[in-house]
Order: sequence, then structure tokens, then C-alpha cells
Amino acid sequence: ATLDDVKERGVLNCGVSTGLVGFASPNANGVWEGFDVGVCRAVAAAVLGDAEAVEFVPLTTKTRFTALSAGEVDMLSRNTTWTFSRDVDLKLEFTGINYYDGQGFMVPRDLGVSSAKELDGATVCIQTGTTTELNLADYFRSNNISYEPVPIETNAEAQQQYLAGACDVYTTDASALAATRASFEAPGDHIVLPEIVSKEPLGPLVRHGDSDWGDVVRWTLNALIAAEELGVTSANIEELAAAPTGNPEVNRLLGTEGELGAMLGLDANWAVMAISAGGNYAELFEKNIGENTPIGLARGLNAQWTDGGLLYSPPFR
Amino acid sequence: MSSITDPPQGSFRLSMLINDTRYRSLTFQAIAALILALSIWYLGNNLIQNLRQAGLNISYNFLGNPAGYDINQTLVEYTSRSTHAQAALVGILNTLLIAFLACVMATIFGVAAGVLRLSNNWLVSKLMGVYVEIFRNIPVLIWIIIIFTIMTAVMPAPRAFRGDEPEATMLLNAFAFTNRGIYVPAPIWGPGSLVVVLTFLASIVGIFAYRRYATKTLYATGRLLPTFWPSIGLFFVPTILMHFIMGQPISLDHPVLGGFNFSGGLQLGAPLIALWFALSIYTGAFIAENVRAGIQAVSKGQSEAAGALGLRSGRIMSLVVLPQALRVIIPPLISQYLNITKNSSLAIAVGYADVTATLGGITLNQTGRAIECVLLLMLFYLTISLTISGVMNVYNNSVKLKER
Amino acid sequence: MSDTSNTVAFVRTETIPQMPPPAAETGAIKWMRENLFASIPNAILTLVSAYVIYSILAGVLPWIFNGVWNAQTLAECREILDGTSGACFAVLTERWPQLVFGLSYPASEYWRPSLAFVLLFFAAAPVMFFDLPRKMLIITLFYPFITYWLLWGGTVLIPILAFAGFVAGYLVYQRFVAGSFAAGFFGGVIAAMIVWYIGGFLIPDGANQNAMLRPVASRDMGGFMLNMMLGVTCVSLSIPIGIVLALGRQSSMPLIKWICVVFIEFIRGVPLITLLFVASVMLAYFFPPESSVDLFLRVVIMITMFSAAYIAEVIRGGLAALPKGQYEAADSLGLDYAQAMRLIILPQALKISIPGIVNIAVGLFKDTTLVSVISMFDIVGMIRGPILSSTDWNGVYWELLGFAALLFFVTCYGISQYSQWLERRLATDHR
Amino acid sequence: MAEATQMKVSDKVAITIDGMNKWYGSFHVLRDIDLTVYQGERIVICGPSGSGKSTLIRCINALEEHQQGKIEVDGTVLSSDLKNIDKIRSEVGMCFQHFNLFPHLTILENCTLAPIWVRKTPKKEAEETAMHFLEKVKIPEQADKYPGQLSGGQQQRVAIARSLCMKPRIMLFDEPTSALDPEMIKEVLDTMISLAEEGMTMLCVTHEMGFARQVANRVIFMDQGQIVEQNEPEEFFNNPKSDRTQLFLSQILGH
Amino acid sequence: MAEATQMKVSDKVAITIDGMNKWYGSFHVLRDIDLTVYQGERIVICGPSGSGKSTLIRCINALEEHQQGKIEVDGTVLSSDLKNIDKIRSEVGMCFQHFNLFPHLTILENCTLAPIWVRKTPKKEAEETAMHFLEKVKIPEQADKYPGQLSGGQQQRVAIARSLCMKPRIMLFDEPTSALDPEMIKEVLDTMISLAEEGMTMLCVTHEMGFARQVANRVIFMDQGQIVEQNEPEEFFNNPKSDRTQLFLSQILGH
Ligand SMILES: Nc1ncnc2c1ncn2[C@@H]1O[C@H](COP(=O)(O)OP(=O)(O)OP(=O)(O)O)[C@@H](O)[C@H]1O
Ligand SMILES: Nc1ncnc2c1ncn2[C@@H]1O[C@H](COP(=O)(O)OP(=O)(O)OP(=O)(O)O)[C@@H](O)[C@H]1O
Ligand SMILES: NC(=O)CC[C@H](N)C(=O)O
Ligand SMILES: [Mg+2]
Ligand SMILES: [Mg+2]
Repeated sequence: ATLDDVKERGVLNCGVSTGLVGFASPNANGVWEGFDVGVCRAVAAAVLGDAEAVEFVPLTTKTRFTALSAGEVDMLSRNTTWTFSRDVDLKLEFTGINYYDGQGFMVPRDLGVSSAKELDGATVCIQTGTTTELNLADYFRSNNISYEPVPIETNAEAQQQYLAGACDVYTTDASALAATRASFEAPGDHIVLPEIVSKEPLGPLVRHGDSDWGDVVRWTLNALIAAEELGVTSANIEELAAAPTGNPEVNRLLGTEGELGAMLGLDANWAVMAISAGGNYAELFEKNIGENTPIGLARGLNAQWTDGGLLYSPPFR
Repeated sequence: MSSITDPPQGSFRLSMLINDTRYRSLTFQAIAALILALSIWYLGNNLIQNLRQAGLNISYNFLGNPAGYDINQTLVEYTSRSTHAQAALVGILNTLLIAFLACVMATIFGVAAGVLRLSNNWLVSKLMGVYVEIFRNIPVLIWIIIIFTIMTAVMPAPRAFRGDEPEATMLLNAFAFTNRGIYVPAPIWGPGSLVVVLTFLASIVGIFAYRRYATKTLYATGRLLPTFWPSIGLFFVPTILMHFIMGQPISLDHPVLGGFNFSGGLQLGAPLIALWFALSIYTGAFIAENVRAGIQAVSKGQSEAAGALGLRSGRIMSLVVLPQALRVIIPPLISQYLNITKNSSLAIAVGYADVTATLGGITLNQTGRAIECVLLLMLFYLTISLTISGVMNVYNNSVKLKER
Repeated sequence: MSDTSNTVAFVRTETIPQMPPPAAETGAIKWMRENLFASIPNAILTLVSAYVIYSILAGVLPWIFNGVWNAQTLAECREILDGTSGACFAVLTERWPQLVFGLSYPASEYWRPSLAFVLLFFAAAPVMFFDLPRKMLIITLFYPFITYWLLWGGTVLIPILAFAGFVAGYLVYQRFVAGSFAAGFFGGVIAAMIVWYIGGFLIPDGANQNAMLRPVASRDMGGFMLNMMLGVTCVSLSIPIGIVLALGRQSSMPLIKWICVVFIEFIRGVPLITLLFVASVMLAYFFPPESSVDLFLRVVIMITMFSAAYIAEVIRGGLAALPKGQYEAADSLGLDYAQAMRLIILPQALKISIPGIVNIAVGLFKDTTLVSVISMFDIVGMIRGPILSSTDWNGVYWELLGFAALLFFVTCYGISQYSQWLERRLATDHR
Repeated sequence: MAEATQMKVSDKVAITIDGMNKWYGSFHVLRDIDLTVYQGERIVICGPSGSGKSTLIRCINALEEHQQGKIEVDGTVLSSDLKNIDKIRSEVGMCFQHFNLFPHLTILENCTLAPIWVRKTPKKEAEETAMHFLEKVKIPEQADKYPGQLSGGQQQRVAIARSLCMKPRIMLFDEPTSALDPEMIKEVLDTMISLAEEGMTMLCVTHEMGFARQVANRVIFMDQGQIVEQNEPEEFFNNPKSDRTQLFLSQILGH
Repeated sequence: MAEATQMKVSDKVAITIDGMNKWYGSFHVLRDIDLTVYQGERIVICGPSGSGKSTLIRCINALEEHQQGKIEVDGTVLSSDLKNIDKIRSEVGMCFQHFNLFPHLTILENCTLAPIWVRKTPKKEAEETAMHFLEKVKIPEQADKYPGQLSGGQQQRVAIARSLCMKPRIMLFDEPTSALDPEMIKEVLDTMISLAEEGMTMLCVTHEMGFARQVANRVIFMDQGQIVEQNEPEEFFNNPKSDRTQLFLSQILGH
């Protein structure tokens, strides 16, 4: 089983994007960082007790599923949309949603376009093998306008083509658009059109058929979300984990009460490790893609349900 | 006693399977068959187990489902509602298109470079030598990427043609070189244009007929009719005349800047051009070597002998050297064509929608039917290869020089 | 002898000395007239070529000589250039380790692949140049094991065990080959297997963790190193397989011949890309469940099969070039099939095939760049992926692609010159 | 000639061929061949081109398979059993028209290859034997050269030495001189004559009638795959019985 | 020999070479060549290897350029004017040592190619002429074969027929027999002799001294790019004047 393999190996193989600032990209020292990377690190910390024990495997849209199926990676945390066919037909198992997203369009400001409906005849850069590719076709078709696709393989390539003017529009998940735009020399010269044309629930996934491992990933993600909801942060976690607190759910989460860790086949302090790896969900968000970063994404749908968002961790009990 | 009888049947003994020459080969083949069967069984068994474990199955039903994605260059009707099978067909046609274009162009490059390399002009022959060495020794993938980069990063975007003082202008108001491709005027077939086209086809037939006639009169009367100018004349004059007689039915649709892109005219997309050019110029370097070797394989004595008979250098080429060189050149040339077809699968690196990109790329990714897609892909290339090598064998057998 | 009136008997008494040719026939002017301006079309060609050369050099030379070698980002580079034309070679210096070793090979261990690279020359030299002392072949013999250890690190026991297996196999083979080749061969294979199997238990768990050389995973290898590794490994593995396939294709046993023909024609009929797809998306399904064979190994398997098929065809050409008399002479001396092949036929056939094999090797080395299509980070993959996509260097196409092109050109041109040298040399051997 | 027939011929049988038939496809090349060769006999086979001479001697050392009849060499019956084939081949030396030396080996290596690998003779011993035979064919000084560096006659003599190194009891020669020019022919024939004098059993396809008269003690004439006539050389040349032989002899002697 | 020199030699000039010099790079291959050939003359050129014999006759039909001096063939001065070169080449037939037949054409096509394309003879007529000359060289039955299917002597005769089909007034032969075996040499020499008897002007580089004696009316000896001696064959062979010639003759005749 995957869990045993990971423990024996001592390293978690985590598939990430080939480079999308804020979500997964190596920094100048070659250390991977980002929001998706944070999930990998949390899982590694939960399972191995070491947030550094991750081998990041950069995967393109084309290689991601085969790499996962073939066992090259233990999990995929790579802005991947949860769809019916991926879940059912490709026999993958999505273990939750870490970012509620939708597909958007980015155009140069001087093109003078203000709505996606005005894009008739435009040349569109699109990553192949993605849901956005299919959505794009559907959207233009249903609005009865035409376009010319320029298929590309990685976000980096798309960025090059778009900046060189080989396509008028770049479309992908809105979050990725924001991240891409943030890395431009002059982000202000480009605008993201208001239309969001699809639902893109992004989340980590694992192979089908190994539910134990799926549970580990699923509940690690839930632990991060629940931690925010419960007010557990990397700053106060040591203190909270030191002794049982007044909140039994916090106690169960942090292993000071009950046997949740053992049920997953992990140490009792698995969630503590996971949360201290990079902080709770909010911390990860703010640090990597939040409003104070160049990417500047608002929480929006990704706020806790208590704040009117969609984040809603099942109870730890 | 000199009657010819049939050979006797050997009597069969079951002993000595290893040491008896007759049965030894059977033994080995039986072992080989066993090993083959075992490995097929082993691999097949692994496959089945793995598929079962992953909950997958092998099925080609997906081919009938809507593909869902759009393709930017299609030779046949295709929309995102078409099936995966149609997407594969689009890819196959695109592969054949690029292969055909690149074969033609590579032959032109290769023959030109090969002949020029033998030129007695020192500079030209050295230049061609450099061309051949540089292109042969750098991977074709790097060439494709370099040329694609030139196309997309160096050429102006259509946007640059806009405005009162555009950064880029169209050539002759008819050709636009942009980083999305090259736009050229496209013919509009007005009523009556069929007559013009037929006239054109007829004049091509006419050229051949005339040339045959010229050879015939040469043989019959010894009079050598001029062929060059009459051919040129036949090529242009009747068609142009007919064009005006019919009231200029064929007009040109010039590309004009409209909306985001040029519209009208004919667009040759950047990926197509990059791939076309890269494959041609890369393979051209190999063909140049074949051409050179072929011409050099015709010994100097042949052209001297022809010269001594009083033939002019042009005739020496066409009557003596080329017919012999072609026998040497054509077989490797055909394998180069095969290589072009196979290398066109690198289209995937520049986003040209060939069969590797549609069937082996997007379809594979969207459906996850890796095994099925890759098998179909291999089947396609295999068919092409076997067909071409079949043609080559027929050719080789037909041109074998008669020897003692 | 009626009309000999016009037959002038003639004897020359003094010899005419060698004279220098007339002035118009020597020197630069004649050379130019003959080689550059022989006729009007020729002169036009010359001028056109000269113009082409001029414009290329005029564009490229200032760009190269004005190049910036020290900068942290493209923007900084542009600042230094200040609008003048010039290359930004700084990307090469700044990303040098990535170009050469890939994204994640640990920097502290760069010396290992470098050492392996240097050793490669010593290992290849005795194979390539027959005049070198045969003793140097020892280096070649040890090279694969040493290199494996250097590149992948981990416990030294694995390469030692592998080596021990080969030694055991060889010893057994030596003992039994006198009896029959088949006995020797299979005995050797079995002995090696046994050693490896037993040895597998002897390697302690965790030997990898506290090994002398830190273990490095295959997927951390990248850059030009990956091209070299794939090229060298696949070519050397494919030669023996190619030989076997070629012999099989020549075999008089229809089944064996048929298997080889189908294999060869199948592989040669499909593009390498599709085989790489097989490696990346399909091959894993054919390995036993639970086992995971890493992508590098799968790619090596496919590329090896690919080049083996091509090499088999070259060797088949060499076998066909041998006169039938050689086979008959060997038979009539009483040599058996294995002996005849090993002692008489193959040494000659291989020698004829060497230039062809070298050409295949060059082609294969170039084709290793195709692994970037299945998202492996060889030098092309590195350039197209991490380097060009980084904000710092987004847009420095020429310097990077030019560098990759130059690396390949130098290597491939070098090897093809070698092959031409070899061809000339083999042509005059023993004659 | 007188001298030749005096050379010792034992009455032990070296080769027996009994009712042998061979076909190439449906073409009947050898028809009902019966032949007994005694130890020490020197037999010359002649006949028009295509009559099956080469095929006959190639059958004897199993370079070709026959389909009917029995061939027994030195007591070993030639069957499709590989062991027997190997045994016979190591006792029968063969010398081809086109030498078929191994160009990648030196003369010495050419000669020691089979003794070392087939006879398992130690290398040193094999080399001594080889030098011995090279001296016998008078080219010891060429031992370290490669075949390509030798003249045709020398090459043919190496080929003879090579087969002698296996110490065969029987030697087969297939037109050993027809690829050579007259001078070289002499070199080779001299070598063969000296072998003959030592009493080796020899079957030689040749049209060198001088050689036949001088050394053979039997001449066999073949035509259309059959043995048409065999006799002592004296008789054969002066008094051929069959018309076919007469015609053939008139051609080759008249030439 | 008597017969040969009796053959008609007119006093009209066929070829004049006047102070001709030629260099290969800085190597002076032909030095001050003066030579007048009368119509109907049969000249044999001999001399040691490398003495410039081939170069000389190749200069005559402009296969090589000369740098100094004048060559006039049948009244046409050989200059770099292409028309003159074409004219001369169509009047001068040449026969190479290595035949240089066109392997992709049948014998008949080999022979009719130049007449059709250069002389513009109608095909039928050209074929008749070709058959005529093929009969003359005694191989009419080979007309539809390809050169690869013919023996060397036959090929050489085709080469001669091919040049004759252009009805040249002058024939140049460059060692036409040296690639042939003795039997074939005879075939070719017979053909040449019959040409000579018809009074064709011939320049022939050859070392066949028998041929020289039989048909030549002048023998030219060249050495180091110079004409060292020329004379009637009788005189030339029996009474060579220059030391160089004596030495040369002693070698080739003694052989
Ligand atoms: N492999 C073969 N397949 C079919 N026919 C063959 C084969 N080898 C030889 N033959 C035919 O068998 C006949 C006898 O051939 P063989 O070589 O024995 O003749 P030969 O007497 O040695 O003639 P030569 O004097 O020309 O060498 C010939 O007609 C030949 O054409
Ligand atoms: N293309 C060339 N370039 C330089 N030197 C040449 C060339 N062709 C011939 N030579 C030299 O010119 C000299 C005369 O050559 P030529 O062929 O005329 O000699 P030859 O008398 O015909 O000799 P042979 O009897 O060997 O044919 C020789 O020394 C030769 O080496
Ligand atoms: N652009 C991407 O890398 C991902 C696109 C989209 N979310 C998908 O999963 O298909
Ligand atoms: Mg024979
Ligand atoms: Mg000469």
C-alpha cells in the first residue's frame, strides 16, 4: 500500500505543476514553494514528520495522470480540476478541494476588449489536455463565436506565446491567470476579463483503489481547513498541542484526545506536524497567493463557510 | 539412368533432437516459440492484472464520443462536437500534408545543395558543405524549436500592422508575415473559373505532349524543336487568355486586417511553417549528401566519354549522368521521405495538429486511453512505413542494372 | 614506303627543362578566376554567397562579441547592453549547472558526473582507437560499474555485486564454453543470476542511507548529462542486442527469423516519439504489479530497442557483405556455429559495420533530445521548461538554443569525423 | 607416372559412397554415385562444368546434404547427426578454389584456429604444428602476415597448410589451381605432389592433366551427375572407353 | 609492315599542333609539342608511364585545356570557344582504355545517342548506321543487350563502334587494349586494323608493338612531356636514335 511505501521510502513523491508562481514553483535556490506545494509538505509532515521529506516531481498537463497511475508519484497536488470522468473513468480519486476556481480570460489591455463575448475571431492560447480546453470549445460554441486555438503544453510556454503576441487571449483557471499576470514585467498592461466560464474545483488526488492512502491525503487537507476554522495556527499550535484544550474538536484534531492518528495509521500528532509545516489553510493562502502577495487573490469562494465561502471541513470525530 | 526423379522423403526419427541437423532447428524453434509464448503471456498477464487493479479496461468506444476540443488547422470539416475518430482523421491528414510538403521542399533544398556542393565555385561549394554539416549535426527538434521561435518571437504580431503608423506593413498589400503565420492571397473561384482551371490542366498536358512530340520529331527527322520557350508559353498563355475571355472569373482574396487577425486570404499557420521549414532544411542536408554521392558515383569517365562524343554539358547531365545517378539517389531518398514522415511526429513540440498531437496527444489526455491511442498511433505509422518500403522495393527491382 | 614524304623523322637531342607556367596560370588571380568567376552565372553565385555570408556574419559577430556574461536577469542584461545589439550569455553562466546537470542534481555532488564524464574518454579511447594498448580496455570494463556508482551514488555494494555477477558468469562460461557454446552461455547466465540473487540478501537494508556517496534518484538527472547518459547507455546496450537480432534475421530457422524480422520492421516503422510515449504511458502496465520501474529505465529500454533495430540492419549489411566461402571454410574446419560466428564471421562483419554503427549512434544521440517531449528535463527540456519560463530569463531564446545546438554540433561533428577517419583506416587495413 | 602408381595404397577403405543421390530442389545433381576410396589413394575427378564434381566432394565433408544413399568416411557414417558431421569434418581437410582464408587473422592464426578450438590443442603446440606445415608448403616466413599481403599461390598454399594443421587423413581439393596464374599453379601443384608422396588420401577436382598423370592412381570422369568412367591415369588418357570421355579429353588436351 | 606503309596517306593536314605547352598546376606535363598529322596517317604514340601520352591526345579533343600553343584539327582552331570545341569533338572519335560505355543504355542506344542528339540524325538512320558499325566490329547480335552483359573485348569493340557512329575523320585511341586479356586484345586489334585499312586517320597510344609495326606509318616516342623521337616503325624499332628510346625499347621488347 502507498502509505507503507512512503514510510519505508522516507520521502513523499508529490506531483506538482511545472512552474506556476504562487502554486508551485522552485525559488532561486531551487526550493519548491507555493500553495499546492504546501499541501504536499503538509502530507509529508503528517506521514513522515518532516515537511522537507518531499520529492517534487514537476508534471505537465499531459503527464500528470499517467505519472500518478504508473506510481511515479504518490499524490498529485497540481491545480487539477475534479471532474466526473477523471474520477470515474480515469479511476483517480480526488481527496478534496483546496481551491474553488473557474476559467477566465486574459487579454492585453490595449486590445480594448472588455468582455469574452467580444473575442470573436481571436487567437487563444490554451493548454492541451485540460478541462479548460474543453470548456473553451463549449463556451465559444454556445455563444456562436469563433476562435483559433493555439495548443501549448505548459504555462511557461503559454506565457511566452501570449507575450510575443502569437495569441490574443490566454485562458486557463483564473487563479493561474492571476499568478501568470503577476509574473509579467508590466502586469497592469493586461486585464482579466470578468467572465468566469466554468467551475474548476482544484484539489489533490491519488490513485484509485488505495482508500487508506486517500484518507491520509483527504484528512490532511481537511485538517488544514479545520485548523483555520478552529483558530489553530502555526503560531499557537505548539501551545494548543501541549495539553488538551477546552475544545474537544481541537483536542481530537491535535491528537491530545482520541485516536484519530492511529486510525489513519499515523502518529497521534500527525495534524500538528501537518499544520506546523506551513500553517493552516489561511496561512498558506495568505503567504502564497493572498492579497498581500503579487498574485493578490481574494479569498472569495475560498473563504470558510462561516465567512460565506465554500470551505467546509467535515468534522473530526 | 539419366531420368530425373523426385527427391525422396526423409524418414522421421524422434531421437536425437539436439544433435540431428534436421530436428535440431525444430528443437530450437520450439524453444524460441516457448520463450516467445511465455514472455507474451507474462507481459499480457501483467497488463491484465495492472488494468484490473487500476480498474481500467481496453476499449475503443471512446473513438465515437465527441472530442470536445477544437483544432486550429483542419483539412476536413471538424468542430469540437466531432468524434475522437474524426479528430484522429484530421491529424492523419495533417501528418500527410506536412509530410508531403516537407518531402517536396526537402528534395528541392537537397538537390540544390547537393548539386551546388559539387559546383566548381569554391565559395558556393564550401558554403553548401557548411550547410550540410551544420544541419546534419544538430538535432531536428532543436531546429524545429529554433525556427518556431523565429516565427513566434521575432515576427511581428498582427497587432503591429494596426494603427496609423504601423510597426509592420504588408508586402505588396497581399502578403503578411506575422508571428501567427503567413497570410497570402487566396483565389476566389468565380463562375466560369472551372473553364480556366481546365484550360490550365490541358496546357500542362499539352506541355508534356509537346515535349514528346519534340523528341519524336528528333528521332524521326533529326530536327530538334525548341522546348524551353514553348513550354513556358504553353504554361501561361492559354490560361491567361482564357481567364480574360471568360471575363476574369478568378480573383484574389487579399488578406486584410480585421478584428484580431488578418481575415481572408490563405493562412499558413506558424506551426505548419516552422515544422515544414525545419524538416525540409534538416532533411535537405541529408538528401544533399545522397545527391552528391549519387552524382559522384557516376564515374568521371562517363561524362568524358559523353563529352568526347560531342554532347553538350546540359545533355551530358540529362542523358548520361542523371539517369545513372538517380538509381543511386532514389533508394536513400525514399528512406529520407520515410524519415520525414516519422519526424513529422515532432509536430507536437510546436502545436501543429498532426496525428501524434491529436490522437496521441489531446485525445489521449482527455480520455486517458493511453494504450489504445498509442497502439492506434503505431499502427498508422507502421502502415505508412510498410507502404513506402514496399514502393521502394518495387523501384529497386525495376532499376537494377543488367549484368552478366 | 611510297609516300613517306610527309613523315618527318625527328629526334630530340636536348631536353626541354621544366618551365613555370605562364603568369596567368598561377597565383590568386587564376585561382579566383577558376574557382569564383569561371562564368557569369558562376560569378553571380559567388556574389550571392558572399552576400549571404556577409549578412550572417554582420548580424551574428557583433551580437556575439558584444555579449554580456555577467548579469542576474535578462532585464539587467538589457540594461548593460543599453540598446545595442548583443547576446546575453549571462544566462549560460548563471544557469550553467542546470543546463549541464539538470534542475535537481545536488550541487555538492556535481563532481561525480563530471568525473564520470572525464573517465568516459579513457573508457572510450581503447574502443575507438585500436592502436592504444589493449590493457586500457580494463578501464572500459570497469567503467559501467564505476559510473553507475558515481552517478546514482548509494551503496557501493550494488555495483560491486553487479560486477561480481558478471565475473562469476564469465568464469562459468569459460569453463563450459569448451564443451559447447550454449552450455557456456546459459551456465554463465545462470551463475550470474545466482550471484545476484544471493547477493541481494547480503546488501543490508538502509545501506543506501549512510553510503559514502549520497544516493541520487534518476529523476534528478537532467540537462546535457541526461542526453549523454541516454546516448552512451543505449548505444552500448543496443550493440549486443543488434548483433543477436541481425544473426536471428539471417537464421535459417523460419520462426526465429520471423520473430526478428517482425521486431526490426516494427520498431523501424514507428517514430521514436511513439516509442517514448510507450515508455511514458504504456510500459508501466507491462511490468509486474507493485513494481515501479522508473521513467529513466523505461526510456532506456525503449531507446535501446529502437537503436538495436537500426544497428541490426547495419550489421546485417556487414554479414551479407562477407563471401559465402568464409562460412564454408569455417564449417569445413569443423568449427561449430557459435565458434564460426565468434571467431570468423562476426569479427569481420562488425568491422565492416563500424562506420554504419557510428552513424546510428550519432543519430541516436541527437534523438535523445526527444525525451523532452515526454517531459524529461534533458538540455532541451531544461531550456524550454524551467529556464525560459523563469521570470528572470524569459525571452533569451538565441543564447540558450544556440548553446544547445553548439553542444550537439561539436559532439556529433566530432563523432562523424571520427567515423570518416575510421572508414579510411579500415579501408587500408592489412592490404 | 610409373612412380605415382608405385606409391603405397593400403587396402583399408577411407571413404565409401554407396548409391548416393542428391537433388537441388527438383534438379537431380548427383545420381547413383558409388565410390570406394582406399587409404593413401590419390584420385583425380574431372568432367565438364556443372557435372557435379564440386557437389560430390562437398557432400563428403557434409557441406552439402545428400538425400539418398550412404557416405562413410573412415568408419563414421555421415548422417544428419551433428556429432558425426563434426567428427568427419575434423578428419577431412578441404581446400577451396578461392582459398577462403580468414582475412582478419594472420597466416599463423589461420592455421592454429581450428586445432585450438576444435581439437583443443594447446596454443603452443598448435603453433609448432602450424609452423611445421608452413615450412612444408615453403612459406614459413609469411607466418605473421595477413592473407591480403600474400600472392594467390601463397594464399592457396596457406589454405593447404591450414587444412593440414588439423592433421586430416583425407584431403579434398576443389579446383585448387584454377584461380591462379601459371607460375602460381606450379607452386601449388608442387606442394600437392609432395603431400601425395607422403601417402595422404587425396580427392582432387582438377583439370591439370599433367598432375593427374604424375600423381593420381585413379581418374574419375563425371558427367551429368554420374560417374561415367574411372580408370588408372595411363589407361584413362590413352584409351578412354566412353564416347563422352573421349570428347572431353579431346577438348582439354587439344586446348 | 610493307603493306601497312603502303596504305594511302594524303598530304592534306588533319591535325596541327604547334608549340603546345600544358601545365597541371605548376607541373609542366607537355612541353613544346609540335606535331603534324596528315589525313589517313596512323600514328602510334608510346613512351613510359606518366610521359604525357594520354594528356596529349586528350588535349586534341579538348578533354583537357592547354595553356600555350595552337591546336588545329581539320582546319578548326581549338580555342575556348565552345562552338569550336563541339565541332572538333564531333569530328574526332575517342576510345578510352576503360570503355566508358553507358551502363543504363543498350548497346544500340549507346551507339545512337550521340548521332541523334549531336548530329541530329533521324533515329532510324542512326540505328542503321549503328548496326552497320556493330557488324563491322562483329557484334551485331549484341545490339539489345546492356554493356554489363558483355565481355571486356566486346565492350571495347562497342566503344569503338560508338565513336565510329559519329563518322569521325580522326580516331584517338588511349591504350584501347590494356584492360583486356590476350584473347580479347586480339579481337580489338583486328577491329582496329580493319579500320586502318580503310584509311582512317588514327592516333593510338599503345604498347602493342606488333600492332605498331603492322599498321602505323609513324611511331612517336614521348618522355617527360616531350616528343623525343618520331620515325617510321621500321626505322624506329630497328634503329632508334635517342638513348632514351633505346632504353625503352629494350625494356618492352625484352619483356
Ligand atoms: N545451391 C545450388 N542450388 C541449385 N543448383 C545448384 C546449386 N549448386 C550447384 N547447382 C547446380 O548443380 C550442378 C552441379 O554443380 P557443381 O558445382 O557440382 O558442378 P561442377 O562439376 O563443380 O562444375 P564446375 O566445374 O563448373 O565447378 C550445376 O548444374 C549447378 O548449376
Ligand atoms: N589531373 C591531373 N592533375 C595533376 N597531374 C596530372 C593529372 N593528370 C595527369 N597528371 C600527371 O601528368 C603526367 C602525365 O600523365 P598522363 O596520363 O598523360 O601519362 P601517360 O603517358 O598517359 O601515362 P600512362 O602510360 O601511365 O597512362 C603524369 O605525371 C601524371 O601524374
Ligand atoms: N492549466 C492547468 O494546469 C490545469 C487546468 C485545469 N485545471 C485542469 O485540470 O485541466
Ligand atoms: Mg566446381
Ligand atoms: Mg595514359
